[in-house]
Amino acid sequence: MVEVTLWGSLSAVAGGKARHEIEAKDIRELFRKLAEQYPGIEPWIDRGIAVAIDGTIYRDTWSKELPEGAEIFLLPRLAGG
Amino acid sequence: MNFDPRFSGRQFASVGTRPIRPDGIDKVTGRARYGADFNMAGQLVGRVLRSPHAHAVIKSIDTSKAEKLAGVKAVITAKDLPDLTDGDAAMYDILDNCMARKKALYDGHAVAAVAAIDARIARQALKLIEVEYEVLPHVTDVDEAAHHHAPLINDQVFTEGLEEKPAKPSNVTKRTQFGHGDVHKGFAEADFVVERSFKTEQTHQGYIEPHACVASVNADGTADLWVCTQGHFVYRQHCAQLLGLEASKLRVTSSEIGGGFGGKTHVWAEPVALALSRKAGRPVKLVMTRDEVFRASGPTSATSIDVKIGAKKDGTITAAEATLRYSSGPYAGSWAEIGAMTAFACYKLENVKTVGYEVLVNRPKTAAYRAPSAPMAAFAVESAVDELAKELGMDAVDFRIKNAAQEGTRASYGPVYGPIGIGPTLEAVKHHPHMKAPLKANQGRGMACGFWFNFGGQTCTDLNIGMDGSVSLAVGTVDVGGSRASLSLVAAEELGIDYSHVKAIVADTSSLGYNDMTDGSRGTFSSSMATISAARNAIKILRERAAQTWDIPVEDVHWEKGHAIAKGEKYGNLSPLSLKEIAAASGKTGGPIAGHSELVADGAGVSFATHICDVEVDPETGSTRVIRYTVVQDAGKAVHPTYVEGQYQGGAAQGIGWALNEEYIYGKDGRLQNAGFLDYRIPVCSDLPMIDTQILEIPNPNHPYGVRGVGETSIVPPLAAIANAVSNAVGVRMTHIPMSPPRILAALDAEREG
Amino acid sequence: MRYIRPLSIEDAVGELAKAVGPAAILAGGSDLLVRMKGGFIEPELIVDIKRIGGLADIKETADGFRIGAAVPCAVLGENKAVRKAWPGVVEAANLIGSKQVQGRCTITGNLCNASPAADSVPALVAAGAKAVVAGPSGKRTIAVETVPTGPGRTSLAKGEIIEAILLDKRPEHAGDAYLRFIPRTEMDIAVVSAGVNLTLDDHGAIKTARVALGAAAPTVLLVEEAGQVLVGSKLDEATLERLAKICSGACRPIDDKRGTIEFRRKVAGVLAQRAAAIAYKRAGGK
Amino acid sequence: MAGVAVSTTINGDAVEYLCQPDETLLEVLRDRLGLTGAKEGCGTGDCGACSVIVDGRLVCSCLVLGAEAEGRKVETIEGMAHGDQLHPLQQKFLEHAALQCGVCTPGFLIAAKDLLEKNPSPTEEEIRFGLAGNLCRCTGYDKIVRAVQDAANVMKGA
Repeated sequence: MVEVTLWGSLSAVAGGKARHEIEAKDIRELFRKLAEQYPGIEPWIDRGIAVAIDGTIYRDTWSKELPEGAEIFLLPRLAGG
Repeated sequence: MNFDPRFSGRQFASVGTRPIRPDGIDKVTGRARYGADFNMAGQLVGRVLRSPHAHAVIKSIDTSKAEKLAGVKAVITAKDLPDLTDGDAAMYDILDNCMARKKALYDGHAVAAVAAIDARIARQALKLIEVEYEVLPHVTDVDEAAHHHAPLINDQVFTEGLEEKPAKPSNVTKRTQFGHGDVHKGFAEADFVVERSFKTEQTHQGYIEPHACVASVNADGTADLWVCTQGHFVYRQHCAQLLGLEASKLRVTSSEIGGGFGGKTHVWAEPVALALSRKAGRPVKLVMTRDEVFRASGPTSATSIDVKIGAKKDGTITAAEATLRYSSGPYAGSWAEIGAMTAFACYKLENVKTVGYEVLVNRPKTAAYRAPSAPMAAFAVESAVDELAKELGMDAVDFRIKNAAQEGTRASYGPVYGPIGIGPTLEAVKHHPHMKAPLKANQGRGMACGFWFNFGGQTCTDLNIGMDGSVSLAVGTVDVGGSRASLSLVAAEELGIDYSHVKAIVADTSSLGYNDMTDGSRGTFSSSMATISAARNAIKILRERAAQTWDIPVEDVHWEKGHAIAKGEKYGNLSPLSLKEIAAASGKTGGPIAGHSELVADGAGVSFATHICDVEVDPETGSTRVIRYTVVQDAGKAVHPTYVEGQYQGGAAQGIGWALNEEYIYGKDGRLQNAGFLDYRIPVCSDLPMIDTQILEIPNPNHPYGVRGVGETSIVPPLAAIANAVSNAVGVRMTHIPMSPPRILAALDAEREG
Repeated sequence: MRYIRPLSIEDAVGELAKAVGPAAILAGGSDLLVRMKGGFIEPELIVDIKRIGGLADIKETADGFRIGAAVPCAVLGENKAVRKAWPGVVEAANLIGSKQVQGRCTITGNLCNASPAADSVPALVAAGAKAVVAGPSGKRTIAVETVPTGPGRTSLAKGEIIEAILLDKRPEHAGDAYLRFIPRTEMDIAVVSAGVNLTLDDHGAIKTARVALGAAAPTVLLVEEAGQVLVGSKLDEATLERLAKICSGACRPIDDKRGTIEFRRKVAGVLAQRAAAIAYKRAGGK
Repeated sequence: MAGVAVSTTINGDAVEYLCQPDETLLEVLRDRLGLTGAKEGCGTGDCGACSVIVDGRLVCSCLVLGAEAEGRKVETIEGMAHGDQLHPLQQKFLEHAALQCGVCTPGFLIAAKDLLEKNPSPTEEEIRFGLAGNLCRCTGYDKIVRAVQDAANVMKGA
């Protein structure tokens, strides 16, 4: 079980709730379970969501494991220059 | 992938040295080939017809006269680029931006294109294309566009991210929000509150090389594209999708690139050139003029930002809030969102809230520009922070140090920071001699902090060892500022050989696996990680070959300083085998030796910088000169320190231009007034002082060498640092960027008149 | 389109006079080629005047200097005699564009391009320079301020070419200066500018004065009242203030991408003061 | 439009070409003669990327007609090195990393060569004003100025 925090706009799609307890071992499972619970999230995942695990931002490594007790935060996937 | 990207504090032999770049000689002799320097047999010249209107329905386009002109081989309109985007809204916007479909949405929007046997005929042909427009009311100002009376740019846009779906369409495409805590409570606890509104004007990346490409489509559906780009693999994807080509049959070669800064992350002319080539059956070269570059590529957002910050008497910030409105051109973007994320990222805040609004305007589609969106947010926040320090009677640096984020701080954009460099850059600035240097009359000093994310992403490299022991390294991230030198250093470091034996090149899309582009300060970060991984894979093979030569178990063979060494007393009489010796024997030990790597280089660090700047303002003319400038930034690990300094200096110089003179100026007719280097005033050599740099190295825990991206952060603090310096020099808070002489003089006059 | 390179002024005048379509004179080309590139002008005939005898020379005459129409500003700047006599004119000429442009551009071209913001023109007007015009009906000599009649328009008739600019010999105690305001340190077009030319009497008081402003009206302005206010003074504070006020008041500027009306008015006065101070010092005033 | 036949000297070699009357020297160099070292950054004389030297004068080749080169001597970046011996400016630009993207570099080198030929001991200010007609967007000019200073010292010693 991990605790996931969603950024402001995404939490609006997830029942207005920023914090969610989810049983997920990696980013892929986390996204799948979030989408099952809140179908509105799916287009956001398609557009790109980054996952910060203990402050390190992962944009593409969906196989990244989510350690128990880690600080997990979802962010928009950004563009750079 | 069993590659371990974690930082290990090691001693370096090559990394950290400053050799000459491998592509240097070509660049000082004029041999390096950029976008416009390539030609193909039978090549035609492509030219684009652009809308003279800021907002107009395209009622009809008659190309028949142009088609009949001798020497014209193809004329295309949106009809020749049918919509294949299959509901992908972002791709549809790119398509529409390449060639307007129903409406021209800004002055300079492409509406048709020709390919002819020479430039003169192509120009004549453009004049023969008859476009019937129905001119619509337009809006170019970000605040006016956000107003509910503004002309609608797209009547299908209903603001996203609101609690209730709005009943009416508007130019605001999206609202986003970040933060934590309770700002109302925080402001109630504050002894001092500063509240200010700021504006920044739209700027362009201003790369010296205009967009250029040569496209060649064959009858069998194969195609070649030579182009200056920050990401040839991304260009391949986009062009293939927009033209219905198979990605693998479109070979994209990235030319040398004459600057990008985010502006060459986007296709504009390339799908048009490919469509022209497809129709004409001949290669087409398409080069933008400088006027086209300004009118129809690049620019960053114009912004309007409100900031409110409160602090206790002891200097603790209790709450911080910002509302940020960013223009995105006529298509939806996420620029305010990034501004909202970065605005307060330097600080440790209990209560913080930022809200971003994306606003459509009749200006070119906004593109990334070096740490996109962060400089404007930093300008607003760092100006307000300076003002608050003044109200508190605290030194500007001390106030920032007191409130700086550190490891374990919850970032204003959400997650908790690992080891970061904001505190160290501030301490370095506090003790920098620049801060103590005396100032003369009409001079002022300012400082400011800046934050930027770093990206990682998909990366792929090939490392091939020749029979003579020299190494060729093929990378897929475009070299925009010396990364081939840095990556060669990394390969040399890992293999334990001399830098001079490594030659790095940027491979085309058919020679290497997919790579994300060189953006988000990721080039050296991600490709160095892939290079380390590839080198380690090659070393594994080198060890195997040595083991085979010696006929001992591979576990007993170690790799040290470019040699295979048999470890253990029983091998005492085996002299080490050099990479060169192993390579020379490779034909007999199993064939060529290579290391490959395909990885996602995630785990990029975040990056901080603090800048100091002295200016002198002529109070009678409002003219500002930057007389001293210092950049302090965390590089994680500077692989090639000279090029790291170069990134620091270049970003600072761009920021100085933005702060003082650069801006898009639109007339009442919605047309761009200053589409050229004469009146879009980027800094010239005599405008700038030397730009001093100090590199800090706080290792990124997620890179074997501790590398962080360094490319973008340096443009974040200058707007604010210069605004603070000017405000200190003239005694009036400057709230509108650029602080051009007329704006400074007007602010001084307003102050004098009270 | 035809490109010709006549060797005599008569041939050049003749070709221009009989040209059917639009014709352009090419000396330095730094304005012409930009306008051609932008599609603002498509000449049928380009007359390159650089090989016409005498047009590429600077001659010192009994009356002063004769600066050929094809003399690049860089060459003008290297001429010690002109620089000594007319430092303000030379400075102004050497402010046009970059080193690269300096190698090509000419003061005659700058005058004939008829931009109100032309750098060398206020200095030439303040200097009382004259233009020698060759045309189908012979030659005439006119004051430079009568050449531009509006932005991009001149008083020259079809077939006429300015072959040289004339500058007077300098008396004792004379000085001139030119200042422009630009946002950067180089490369910009003047937002507003001022040229001042003074002579002093034996006591250091100003005997004659001419003040001209650039980018302050549709053509370069000769502000006669500003000259009058300087005459008799030793450039005291009160005179400088009146000078600034008169210059600001004489301006009829526009709001555009380069500056606002208010800015141009105010800075015109500031620059006139500063240029007057430099000219005064150069004339030997204290 | 009738072509203009031109005989000229480029980097010491006699060259003949036919060009259109409105064709710039930059277009001739790049498109007719394959000398693509000079770059077009603006086409209006504002960036200096197309700098060449004509009869000892530094010019923007985008502001010179190809036809005007008749009988002149043109020097371009391609002629700056002597064989495999780089000009000291070229060498110092490499050593100081006075280039990032490198597209402005040929123009800077030509302009700096002209500057040092006319003024072998320039001050920093003279270098900065002397090179103000060449735009660089990558470096902030710092390393370019240092490279020119260093090259000037080397050339004086030579």
